[in-house]
Amino acid sequence: MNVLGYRLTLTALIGWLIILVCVGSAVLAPWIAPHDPNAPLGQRWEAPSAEHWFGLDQIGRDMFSRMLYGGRISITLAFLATCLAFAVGVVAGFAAALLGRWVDVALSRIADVILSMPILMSALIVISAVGSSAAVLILTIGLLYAVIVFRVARAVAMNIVVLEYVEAARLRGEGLFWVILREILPNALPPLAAEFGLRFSFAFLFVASLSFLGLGVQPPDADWGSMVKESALAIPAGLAAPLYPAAAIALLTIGVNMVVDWLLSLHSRPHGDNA
Amino acid sequence: MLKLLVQRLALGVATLLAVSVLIFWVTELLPGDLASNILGQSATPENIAAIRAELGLDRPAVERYTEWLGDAVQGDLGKSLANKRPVIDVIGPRLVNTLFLAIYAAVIAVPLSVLLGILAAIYRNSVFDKGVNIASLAAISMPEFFIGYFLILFMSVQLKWFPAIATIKPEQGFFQHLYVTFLPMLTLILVVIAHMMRMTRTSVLSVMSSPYVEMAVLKGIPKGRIVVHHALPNALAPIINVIAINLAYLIVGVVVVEAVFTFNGLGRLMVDAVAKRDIPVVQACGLIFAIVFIGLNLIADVLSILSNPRLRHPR
Amino acid sequence: MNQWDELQQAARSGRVSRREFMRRAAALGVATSLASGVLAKAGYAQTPVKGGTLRVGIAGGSTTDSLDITTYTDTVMINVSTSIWDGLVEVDDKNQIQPELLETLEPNADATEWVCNVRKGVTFSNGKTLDADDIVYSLNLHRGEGSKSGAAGPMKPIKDVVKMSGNQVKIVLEAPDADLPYVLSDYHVLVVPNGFTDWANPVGTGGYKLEAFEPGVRAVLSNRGGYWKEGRCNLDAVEFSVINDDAARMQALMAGEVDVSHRVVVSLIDQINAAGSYEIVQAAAGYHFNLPMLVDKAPYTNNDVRLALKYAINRQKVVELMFGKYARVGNDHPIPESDPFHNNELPQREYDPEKAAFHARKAGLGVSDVILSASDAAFNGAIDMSVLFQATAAAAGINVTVRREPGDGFWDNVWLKAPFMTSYWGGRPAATQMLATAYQSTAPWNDTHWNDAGFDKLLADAKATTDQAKRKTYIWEMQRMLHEEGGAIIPLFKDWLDVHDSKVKGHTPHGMFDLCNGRIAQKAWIEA
Amino acid sequence: MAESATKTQLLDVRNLRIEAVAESGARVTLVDDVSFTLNPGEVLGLIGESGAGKSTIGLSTLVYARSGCQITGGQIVFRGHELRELGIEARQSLRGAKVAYIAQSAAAAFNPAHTLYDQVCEVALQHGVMNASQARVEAVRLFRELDLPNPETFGNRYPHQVSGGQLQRAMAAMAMIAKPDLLVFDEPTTALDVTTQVEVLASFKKLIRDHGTAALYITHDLAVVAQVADRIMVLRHGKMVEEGAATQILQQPRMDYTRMLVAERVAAQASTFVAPHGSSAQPILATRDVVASYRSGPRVIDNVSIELMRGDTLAVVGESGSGKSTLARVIVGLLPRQEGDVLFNGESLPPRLESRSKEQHRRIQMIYQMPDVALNPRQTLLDIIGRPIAFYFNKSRREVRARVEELMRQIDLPLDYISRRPGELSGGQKQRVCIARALAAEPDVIICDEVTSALDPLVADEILRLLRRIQDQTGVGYLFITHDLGTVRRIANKVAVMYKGQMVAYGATQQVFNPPYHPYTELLLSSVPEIRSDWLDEVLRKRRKVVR
Repeated sequence: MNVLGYRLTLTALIGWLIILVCVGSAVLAPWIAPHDPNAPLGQRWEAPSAEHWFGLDQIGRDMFSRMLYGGRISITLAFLATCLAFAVGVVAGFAAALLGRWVDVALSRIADVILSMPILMSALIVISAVGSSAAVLILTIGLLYAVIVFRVARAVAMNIVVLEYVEAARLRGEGLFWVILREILPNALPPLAAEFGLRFSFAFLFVASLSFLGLGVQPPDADWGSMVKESALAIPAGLAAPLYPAAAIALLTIGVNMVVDWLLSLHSRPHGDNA
Repeated sequence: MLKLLVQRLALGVATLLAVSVLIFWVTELLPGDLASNILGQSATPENIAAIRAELGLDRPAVERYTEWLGDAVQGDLGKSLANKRPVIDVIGPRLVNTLFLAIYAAVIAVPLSVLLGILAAIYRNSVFDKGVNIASLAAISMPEFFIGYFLILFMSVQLKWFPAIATIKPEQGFFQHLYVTFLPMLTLILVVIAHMMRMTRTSVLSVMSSPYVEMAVLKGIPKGRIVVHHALPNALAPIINVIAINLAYLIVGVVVVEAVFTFNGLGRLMVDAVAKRDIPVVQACGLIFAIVFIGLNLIADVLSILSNPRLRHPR
Repeated sequence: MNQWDELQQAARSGRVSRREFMRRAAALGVATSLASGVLAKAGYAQTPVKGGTLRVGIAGGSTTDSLDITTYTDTVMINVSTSIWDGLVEVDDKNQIQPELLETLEPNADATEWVCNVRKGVTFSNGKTLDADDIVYSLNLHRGEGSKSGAAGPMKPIKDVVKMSGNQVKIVLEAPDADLPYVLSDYHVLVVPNGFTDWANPVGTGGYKLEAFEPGVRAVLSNRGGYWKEGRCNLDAVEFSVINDDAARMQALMAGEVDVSHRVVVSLIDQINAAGSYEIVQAAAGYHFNLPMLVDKAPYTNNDVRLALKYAINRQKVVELMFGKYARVGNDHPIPESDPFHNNELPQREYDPEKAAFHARKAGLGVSDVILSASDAAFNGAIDMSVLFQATAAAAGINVTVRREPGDGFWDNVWLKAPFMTSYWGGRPAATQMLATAYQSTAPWNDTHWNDAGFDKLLADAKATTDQAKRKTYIWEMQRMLHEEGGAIIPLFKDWLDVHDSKVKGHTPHGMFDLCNGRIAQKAWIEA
Repeated sequence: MAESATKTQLLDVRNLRIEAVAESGARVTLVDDVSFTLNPGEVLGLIGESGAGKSTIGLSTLVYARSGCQITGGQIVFRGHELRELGIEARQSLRGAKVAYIAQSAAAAFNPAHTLYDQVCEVALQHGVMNASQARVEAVRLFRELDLPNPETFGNRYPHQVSGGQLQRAMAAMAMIAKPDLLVFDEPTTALDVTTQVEVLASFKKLIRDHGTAALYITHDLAVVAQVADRIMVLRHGKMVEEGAATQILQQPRMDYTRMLVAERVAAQASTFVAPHGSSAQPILATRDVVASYRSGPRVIDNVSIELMRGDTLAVVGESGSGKSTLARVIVGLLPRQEGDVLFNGESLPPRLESRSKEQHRRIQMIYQMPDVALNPRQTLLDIIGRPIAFYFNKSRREVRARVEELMRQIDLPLDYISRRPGELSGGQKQRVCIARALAAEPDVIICDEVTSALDPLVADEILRLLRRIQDQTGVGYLFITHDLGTVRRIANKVAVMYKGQMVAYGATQQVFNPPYHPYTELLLSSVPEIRSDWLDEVLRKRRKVVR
């Protein structure tokens, strides 16, 4: 079986399936969710039943429905943040690689400085300064990750810029954007795709952590991270409730990482002794 | 080469300065003019002005920055706005705890992960390799609180093997500390080992695809020796870097783990301080984190320079 | 659950006295030996054993904590302080005033002047003997201009404190107050040596001395021996570990890392009981959750808005869903049923979407007007409760935005500042005291900015009179005012829920506040 | 007979078949039914273009196949043992000890992390042939034998501290130290400059002769193999074309393919030169005392002045590091000149690329050495060739397509390739596309930077023909950067010889390439291997004379 014209390994296949399921259920949440995610429907922490597949949460809301909606929020947040990061980071990175000289130096130094503050700390300060909301989360994470993406994009572009077809384009007198969009981008896509997956999974965990620290989206909405936090009290009670969302987080991340591994493996094929 | 090292050092210091400016500036963005925050209800224009003067907020930022930095360099980080204690006293014990946990985890994680990585590289595509690979993948993908709560649920609440609360008490002995902080340590190494091991493996493998390794094969060198003697020395730089990154994480990035195990580390202190708008503490934490970050990267840089024969033995 | 079980439960939660228990046990035909066994388990056993270290997992601590007694706001410092210092009087678990460092308090006819005899033969940890000067100095800590004391409010009415002799002082009030002893039982009011200022190195008459203190982390105390109170302070050492996180605190208990804890998470009680080796200590009284609205901040200036919101919350559902049998529905005033002055003729306010909608419409309440600042730092489940409120309010067409506030710094940054928030009150021994602390226009902790001359007048009168009938009418009237116009939604009264390992004795229920009204270190002892 | 055979024969390869398994799972045959034998002390030359399977065969004698490849058929009998049956340990004890390999690029094949001693002696030590001290002695001996500078200390250096030629010889030492019975030379001199190649070649020859070691000598250069091989085997597309004694193959080749190879090589030595065209007064492109350097480094080119006439071909020759490519970069403006001037049609061009006009860009085009990195793998030929047309002459899509097809006819590419991507083309075809792209701009000058050196001789030959045809048709001028004098002879009517950044000789080709020579030119010319098997010895004799 092939995807993007490459042969699919088993793990990659599993990865893709996981992503498909998670994203699919997130997108379809409003239609497939059996219950209103915010309406108390019964007793606290009712055990799973035919009616409530994952049981009810600490105030009697349907866990399964909340999971679906929660996934919606988590995935959307992480995805948008990652997109933002790439929109900013890739352009800046390519520009730095292509223009070189002071542009490169300036941008790189700025990146160094920003990245010498732990990202979590920067995010905490900004978010608790501005007050946490979906938009703030996306902007903060997106811009912080943009710096990392910048570095990666720059590195990737550096390897392409030296190639002669880029030089040829410049000799022809092509403009900066044509060179970026037509000459560099198409050839930078595979490595960037892998990086995108990686960034997404990190953004995803990052959102979860922030929510866990109480800086997530505002109630009654809950992403998976804040769902864990909300139901954390069930852990000492020996109940599985908080582990559903946590497991969901882990699952999707594993899926993404599997695909990322596969994407990366496509670019490095080490020598071997196959005689 | 010496020149190169000096350059790196200078660069590090420069970055640190820039970061300190950034920290100073960003923390001042924290909302709720802290004067009115201190005064709360009884905030009237007059005594807000008074407090601002007392805190020196009326003076130009540049002046206050230079003063702050000057004091910081001499080890005076100011007084906590929240409880008027010197920031040093507030941070000191927390920093010690954090370092303790970090070192504890690192001492176990670093050798282990490098070893695993090399083994995985040697037995590439073997069952072992695949197993380790999947396991590490999973470990990376698990949110820390997931691992943490799991460990608590089983090893603490059910089996009662280890305490769920990792509170270090001075009167406890060293081994007592090790015991108390076992679960957070375990949580941390699960995360970092995965990262470092994977990086070790990939960078060794990438070197394995180089012509001189092929040459070694054609010289009839056994696989083990090839990996250790031919591949590893050339794969050091990336490995050193990922180790540095993870060490940094162990010191500055463990807020969640601290929260799960109510471990009194720097991370939680900073979160509290941010919430309380206790700006001097936030700035101090930020500064410390930045120093750790930049310092470790610097060391990594230097080491990978030293590990490069081209630079060690110039023409 | 049969009568015997019920009785045991009652005994454990201290709802019956020892004699009462034995009588009813006998009536049920239970062998005396067995019955007293149960009593022993319930901590009624008489002779305390000396020794042992008590490990307390305690919430309500912060890195901003300081030993200065005037600054206390929460459990940790209250419990630490009562083990270092003693108060003037103590409220017992029957809500009666017991002498402490003041042996007697004698009011004059109109209760404006109180003559108090200082207990003799009590010495401070620095060797100094307690005398009237110490009392005067200690009281003055909370009085006078610019006193930042948390007790400054309740102490305002004290006009003067006069030393009459080496061990006699007179307290002069601006206005009559028959409940002064209750006022003096305020947990801020502790006795330090005359002129004492060095809070870092506390000196007190208490049974313990401070060994280690890390604000927001831990406090360690050791018995300094020869405590003057009979049968109190039996432990060699007490160790308070601050664990604000509910889950963590319960884990610590279940993992056997602490012997005593409090603010038990209701949802974990079954779990804890199932474990077998723990006992829940349940005490019902004035502890209540409230949602204060600042009546001087729009839109809450409009009583229709307040009423709309009061009708929009489904108290019944909140109680049953979140706290089961450990809470009782509230009626938007702070006086519990257990209080003799509880106004039981007020109609219970029910969840009524129509009324709510009506008032909201009347007030022209906008979609984004109501923002509820919630944090579990207020009480565990505050956010969940807010969300439930949000749901039921939505059914009445009222849009409530819940804003999650960070737990740390909640009391510093949100309380008394946010126009609408989640909060709680620990309850007070005397109704007048409760009303004075939270609703008197001049009270620093007036968390609804409730400002009503009529109300203040009634309060003054209630304090002044010793005529119980009169008092009742005044206090009932104040409850009505709050019920109908007050700024606070008071959805429920919550039982104090402590827990301890069965080997811990003397940790008995107290309606006032959890952990034996903050005297856990004095009362608890460990079974040999 | 196998018995008797194995007694005399060192290596007996029968019906060897090696296949590559692609990502898609498809199998490609790299080596198809190849058989040959090798006697002790005998040297067999493997000749063929890229993709002929030379290296694959060479590696197979160490029972090694690069990843994705598999030996799927035939036997490799070495001293009577079927190597394919050996276990992993047996293979290890074979490699380096009995059969040793010498790779094309020593720079890449030496581990940067260890000294030469470590790596040379490692073989002997790992195979337990000798102990550390013996190994050192032996290494020094070999270094001396391979006339490496101060052999005693040579081994203490790290690979990056010695020159390419020395490294190549060091590798020979590494191969010889365990006294193997068979050496596999895999294009060992291809990466070297001609002048270095001579010495390295010489020392290799001496080594093989003195030790009487059998060898497989793999190369694409008939002239090189002529110097060392007793027998030659010609390969093409993984199949054997013909095999025979060196003299026979070189003098009377039987097969057409072999003939073509030989003919091409001979042509490269032809001494008939292209005459300069009628030199019109105005040079289309000229440099005046141009000086340039990278950043504040030393001068990479120093006072270079050349003139290119319309329709002429000016070749700039030199070894690596002579600054010839830098000259090209300065002319097009990629590297701003520091001093001097670059004139196009009499008017000075701005030093910086950015500050030149679209028209100035258009009229000077460039063709590169590596066609596969010169073409964007993600674009179709239509995009690639069509872009300059659209860009410079903003034509409609239909016009562009028409013009592209016209150009493709001109470079003899089938029109149905128009929607293909570079990946689907052969090296030669790619280079044609590059030419077409350059032509599309209808330039006055095309700068050809080593355009043929990455190509196989025959393909290169076709490209040169094509270039000349185009020149006749369009009168475009070529600035031809190359290190290969054969190419110069065939295409250039003017030549500039560069050495260490300076122009040591300049003029019409026949003047420069005929006595009286500039000494460096002479060295250069004499270093070009000739197909006569006695050429090498002759050259060396001459040089010794010079030394005396």
